[in-house]
Amino acid sequence: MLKSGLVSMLIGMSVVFIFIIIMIFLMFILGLIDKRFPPEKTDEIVIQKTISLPGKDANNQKEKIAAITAALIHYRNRIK
Amino acid sequence: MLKSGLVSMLIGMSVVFIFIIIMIFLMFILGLIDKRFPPEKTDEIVIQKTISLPGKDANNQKEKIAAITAALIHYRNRIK
Amino acid sequence: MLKSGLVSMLIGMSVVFIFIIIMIFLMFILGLIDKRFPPEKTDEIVIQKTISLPGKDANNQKEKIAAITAALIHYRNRIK
Amino acid sequence: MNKKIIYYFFIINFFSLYTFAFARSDTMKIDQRILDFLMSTGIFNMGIGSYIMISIGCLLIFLGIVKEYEPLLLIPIGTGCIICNAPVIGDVNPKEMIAYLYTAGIDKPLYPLLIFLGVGALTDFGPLIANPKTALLGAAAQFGIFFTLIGAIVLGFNLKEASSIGIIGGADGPTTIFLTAKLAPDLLGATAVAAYSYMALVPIIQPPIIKLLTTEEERGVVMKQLKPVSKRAKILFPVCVIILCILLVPSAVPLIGMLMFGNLIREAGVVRRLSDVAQNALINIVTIFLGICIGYKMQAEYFLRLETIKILILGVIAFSIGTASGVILAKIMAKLSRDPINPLIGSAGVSAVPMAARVSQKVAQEANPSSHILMHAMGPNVSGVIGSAVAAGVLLSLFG
Amino acid sequence: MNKKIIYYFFIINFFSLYTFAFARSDTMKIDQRILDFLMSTGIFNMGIGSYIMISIGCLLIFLGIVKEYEPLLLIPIGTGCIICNAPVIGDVNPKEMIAYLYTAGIDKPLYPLLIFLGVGALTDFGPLIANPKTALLGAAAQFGIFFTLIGAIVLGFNLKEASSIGIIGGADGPTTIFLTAKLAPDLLGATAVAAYSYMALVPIIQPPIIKLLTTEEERGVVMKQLKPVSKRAKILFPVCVIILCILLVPSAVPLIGMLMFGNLIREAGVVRRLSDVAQNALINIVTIFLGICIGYKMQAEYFLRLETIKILILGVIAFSIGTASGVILAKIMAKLSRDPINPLIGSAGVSAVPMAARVSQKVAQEANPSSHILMHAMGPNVSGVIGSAVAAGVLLSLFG
Amino acid sequence: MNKKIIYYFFIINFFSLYTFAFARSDTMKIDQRILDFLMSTGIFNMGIGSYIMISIGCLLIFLGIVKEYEPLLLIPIGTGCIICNAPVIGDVNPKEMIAYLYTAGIDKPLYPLLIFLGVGALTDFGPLIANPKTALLGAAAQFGIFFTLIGAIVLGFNLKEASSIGIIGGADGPTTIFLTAKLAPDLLGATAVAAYSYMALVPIIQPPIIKLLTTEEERGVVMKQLKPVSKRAKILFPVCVIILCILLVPSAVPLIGMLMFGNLIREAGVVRRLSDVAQNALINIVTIFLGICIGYKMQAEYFLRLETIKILILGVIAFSIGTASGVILAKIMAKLSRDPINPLIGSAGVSAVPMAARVSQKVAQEANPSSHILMHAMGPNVSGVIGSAVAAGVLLSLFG
Ligand code: NA
Ligand code: NA
Ligand code: NA
Repeated sequence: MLKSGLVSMLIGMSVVFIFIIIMIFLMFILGLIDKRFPPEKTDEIVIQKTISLPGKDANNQKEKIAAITAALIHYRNRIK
Repeated sequence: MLKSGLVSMLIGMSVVFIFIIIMIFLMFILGLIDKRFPPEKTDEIVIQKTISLPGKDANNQKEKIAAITAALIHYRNRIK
Repeated sequence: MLKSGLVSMLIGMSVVFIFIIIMIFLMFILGLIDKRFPPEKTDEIVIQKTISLPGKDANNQKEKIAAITAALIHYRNRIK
Repeated sequence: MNKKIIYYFFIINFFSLYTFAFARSDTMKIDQRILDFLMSTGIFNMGIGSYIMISIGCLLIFLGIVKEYEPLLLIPIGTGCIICNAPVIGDVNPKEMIAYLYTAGIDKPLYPLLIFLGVGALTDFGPLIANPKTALLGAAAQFGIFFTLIGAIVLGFNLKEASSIGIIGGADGPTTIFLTAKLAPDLLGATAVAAYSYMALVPIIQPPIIKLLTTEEERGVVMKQLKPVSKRAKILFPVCVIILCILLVPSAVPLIGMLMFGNLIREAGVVRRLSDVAQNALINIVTIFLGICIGYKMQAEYFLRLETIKILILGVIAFSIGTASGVILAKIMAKLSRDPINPLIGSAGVSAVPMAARVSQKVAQEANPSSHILMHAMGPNVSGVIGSAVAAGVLLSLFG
Repeated sequence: MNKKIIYYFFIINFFSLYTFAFARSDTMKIDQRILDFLMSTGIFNMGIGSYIMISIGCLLIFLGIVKEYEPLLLIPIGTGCIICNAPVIGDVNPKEMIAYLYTAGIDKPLYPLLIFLGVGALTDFGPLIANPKTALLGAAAQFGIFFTLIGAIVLGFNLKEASSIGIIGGADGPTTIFLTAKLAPDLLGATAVAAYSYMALVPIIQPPIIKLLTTEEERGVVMKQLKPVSKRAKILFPVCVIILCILLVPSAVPLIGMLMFGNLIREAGVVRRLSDVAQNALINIVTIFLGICIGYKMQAEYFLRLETIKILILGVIAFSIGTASGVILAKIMAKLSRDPINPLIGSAGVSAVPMAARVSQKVAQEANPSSHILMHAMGPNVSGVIGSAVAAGVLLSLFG
Repeated sequence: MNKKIIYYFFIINFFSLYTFAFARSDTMKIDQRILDFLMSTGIFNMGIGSYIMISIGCLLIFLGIVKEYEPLLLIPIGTGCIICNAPVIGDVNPKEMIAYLYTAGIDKPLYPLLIFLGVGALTDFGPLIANPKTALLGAAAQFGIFFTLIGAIVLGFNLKEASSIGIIGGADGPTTIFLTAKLAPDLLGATAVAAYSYMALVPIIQPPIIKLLTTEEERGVVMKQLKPVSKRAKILFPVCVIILCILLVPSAVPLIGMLMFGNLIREAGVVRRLSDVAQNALINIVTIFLGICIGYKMQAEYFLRLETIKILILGVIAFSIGTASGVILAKIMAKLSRDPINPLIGSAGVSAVPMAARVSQKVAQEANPSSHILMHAMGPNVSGVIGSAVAAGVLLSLFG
């Protein structure tokens, strides 16, 4: 049984490394594609994104509301 | 088998049309009820709804936040 | 069968009362612990909580947005 | 124009195909086929019972939408009732899907327990922990359960059925459904509808009983403000109650365990994600499933019986006795206690959270506008949930 | 430094263990073990069919992401297709989980019905109720279903298969999946992919057919504004349709029932929680499950057949005939009606909500920029959903 | 007043009924009944083991809430452990519901796979794609798995058990649960608790090992900023990895497939609905179910064995060896690489996302406040998830 364990280590670590190495190879190819065909600049302008495109998920909403609230307090203070 | 297909077309289209025609008849009755007993104006005033009754669902929240943000920017500009 | 019903009432009401009385006893102990070791004041300041730590759940968000909106209207009126 | 040609060509084609179908099918006994189809419509396959049940389904939807009687349950139950009274014709069973959901979540009562998880996550036991002795009122109100159980036996129900009917007096939908599904599933339609209907009718059922048993002066008693409860106590409470339940009434562990698990994730503070989902997505999904599955037991053959009438009558008795028991114990406690106790908090012990507590508040304010007992009534109110879960456990261990 | 010693000690240890493993295992036929392992890789166990299907899966994902063809379905379907073409080796079945989800929700078609619940909760029948006669167009467009059914029989499919293929012309994913799962589950991959692909291709398939059958003048007709519909009518509508369906076509009750139940909780106004969860969490979860389960029927042995090509061809015919039938009936109605009717609203009767209605709007505006028929086209559009559900019910009761 | 009369009438009635019940029941051996009931309480039916397990459940809840050790899992696991140690009395099984959820989602490991779906949707593989070679560190750290597997064999476990124990070193809860449920379900309680506890203890376990193997200078190395990764690369990555997995290790397809499916819907951008639900409602619901189901395998008879102690010891060894292997390979890579590499990113290869990466960051900043390696450590961190899923696949295909 110990033998089986040793063999499983041998095979297991080998397969893990082979898998990861091929994966690395794939990622390098993805990197090359990115270099060869740089993606167009489709990202929305960051500021606009921060203000008007809140994510659906609760965390973003939270941040969003916090940001708006902060702005609100700021303008309140300006008024005073 | 082709015969069965033809019969199924015959029955199928007939049933679909009968179903839809009865449904149309029901909708006309609903329309008559609406004319006879016009519903009271129970809808909340739209503006109030837009501002103070945000839906629970993410999309409405999104719109809500966008609306508030827009207002905020408006007042910010007014302050400046 | 009526007998069984009466017995079940006897046992049932007794068990319910025993359960609840032990539960009351436990709650008194919890109360004593609170008195003996008053919890440190770890609660966030209420106002700050109300303004900047909206819950993730929709209801809180709703209240939150309502509160912010109210504030917004308030400041809008101040500006006018 | 050639467009017109195409267009007419199409119409001619359609009609010729239709006519051809007629012609060909004629040779194979078209009348028979049409007769067959007519025989497969609902109209020719439904008994009077199904029509009555569909009307009852519509009534439940009406009560849910227009009267706002527990709409979250009555609308799905009503729709389920309508759908499940569609006739089975040959191999085609229109309620197959609901039967499947029923097997998955009511036969082994998963849905009521998941709803209890959500209820736990939605419940604040703070008012109870702040004033522990009010928990007794939640125990007293369970008398309605056992009184009704005996009444049901007298009316000819067997012990399992009588238990399921008595538990209506616990005024907790999930507890009622859990116990009925275990002991007398065929009564599920009747007991669930009774439980939810009477919960919605609490503002009509309770006030006359309360007023009969109390004086205006008693109803106007002002209670001392509740002391605050630490986060620690709120976290320890659900764990203690689960363990107490295991030691004393293991058969109530499913109900109490899920209720308190829900409450623990609520109070823990570090698992907001789980608490949120239990309070929202999960309880809502399960409510939809539970509702239409109750409709499954509202098929004419289960529901249109004399028993259903008896159950509805026994149910309202259960609620009334429960209310009275709560109020009377509250009056006794008021006499023995140093601090003033408004006996109206007793009626909240039936649970029907938070409706019964609101009724207490409303009746108290009618008597004395400066008496605010809502939070005090929440103590017995949530205690009543625990009380009837324990009662359900006892009944399950006695007759299960 | 002693740190270096520990570090080297560790490396030496690792290598000695690895070497030791090699040495020991050598004695027990290490080559055999490695060979065994190689034999358990996918490369040595996959036929050409699996590679083709994986490519098709990638294509579907590409269409979903880049072309935005029904991405909510095509991305999960594509991924499911890739995963389900992984080889089973010995006892290890990589698609076990998907098979389990398939049994749970497609064998008894739970998923398509829950999606219909969500679709109902997302659908506003207002434009239909405001202009009831447009519902006829949603009936006419179902002609595509039966025409294709006959075509499929001619091409050698049996009646059950032909029904499942015909229903593609209904242009409703859940209806197609429901019927195929009941009548011809092995075709599920092909019919589901055809249904969703052609729904996405509606903007390409419909315009030429529409233009062939209409003149520019007809396409530019401006319609009167729709009258408003009361909340009451919107609430009564789904209840009436369920009951009508029970009376007339009980076999369509699962589809129509869930669709209208979803719409009822939407319009009721008092069960926002349920409506929200049906429109969001529930439909989204089920969409994920449904998508990957369709992949289960895209294993090479089910999908890589001549039949699949035939189904794809028949599917596009079904869509085309449906579109044409709708437009032609709309033209006839336009001639008979006092109020102006734009025949383009007929093509929306195939459903494919809301894509087909948008196509009508777009084509109309090309002809006459001041013709806004989107809301008018929504009537036939949602009526088409009901129409094909009824057609599915008829087919189920005839051949189920 | 007549109110008082009603009130006293009620009390008298209650007591007479209660007394009557006593009197009547007396004749039928009331002592026996009460004895029966006492015999059905938990106190008289629980062995010492159950009490110990309940204490352990409380401890897990304490660790979750107070120490914030993986509270999302440890609180449900602890509660499940308490509930599942309630005694079964006669036909009444308080853990019936949990057993049902267990059969539905752990026997065929649905829950861990759905959690992996959510994990995929929550994971950004960007930092890995930006610096591919760091993926090697996620491979090296898996050495802990196999080292521990051999240790477990030495301690007397069989091959299936040893694999389940070794996989703890993968530091991924779902992977551990998936493999254990397949190979050695009785150990599930122990391996799951070990996996989640040690993941929470990563900030305590890792730093001493890291410091032993590195000099302060090495720990303070500043790495170059990562290059940005295009959306296209992020979308292609999960698809490529699924296909690679099918070709090389089909037995890992369930884990890798669901992880990458989740990631695909995250990165696709066009299916926000699905990505949201996978990240929130679905993963949260499944986490609740998974947690209480693990409690099912923490019943005294499964958990209170010498094996559990061995597993806990082996688990911490697995984590330590994994950490060390990662750091050592990182040191080797640092020597060979042109760009500076901080060896601390190696320890993140064990996964335990994102805790291990944060530990790397913290230890690096202690050595050099201007060294920010969090994003660099995320590469090996997420690679480690893939690495242990592959390892689980190999073990499954060898011993499954
Ligand atoms: Na109760
Ligand atoms: Na349709
Ligand atoms: Na790992």
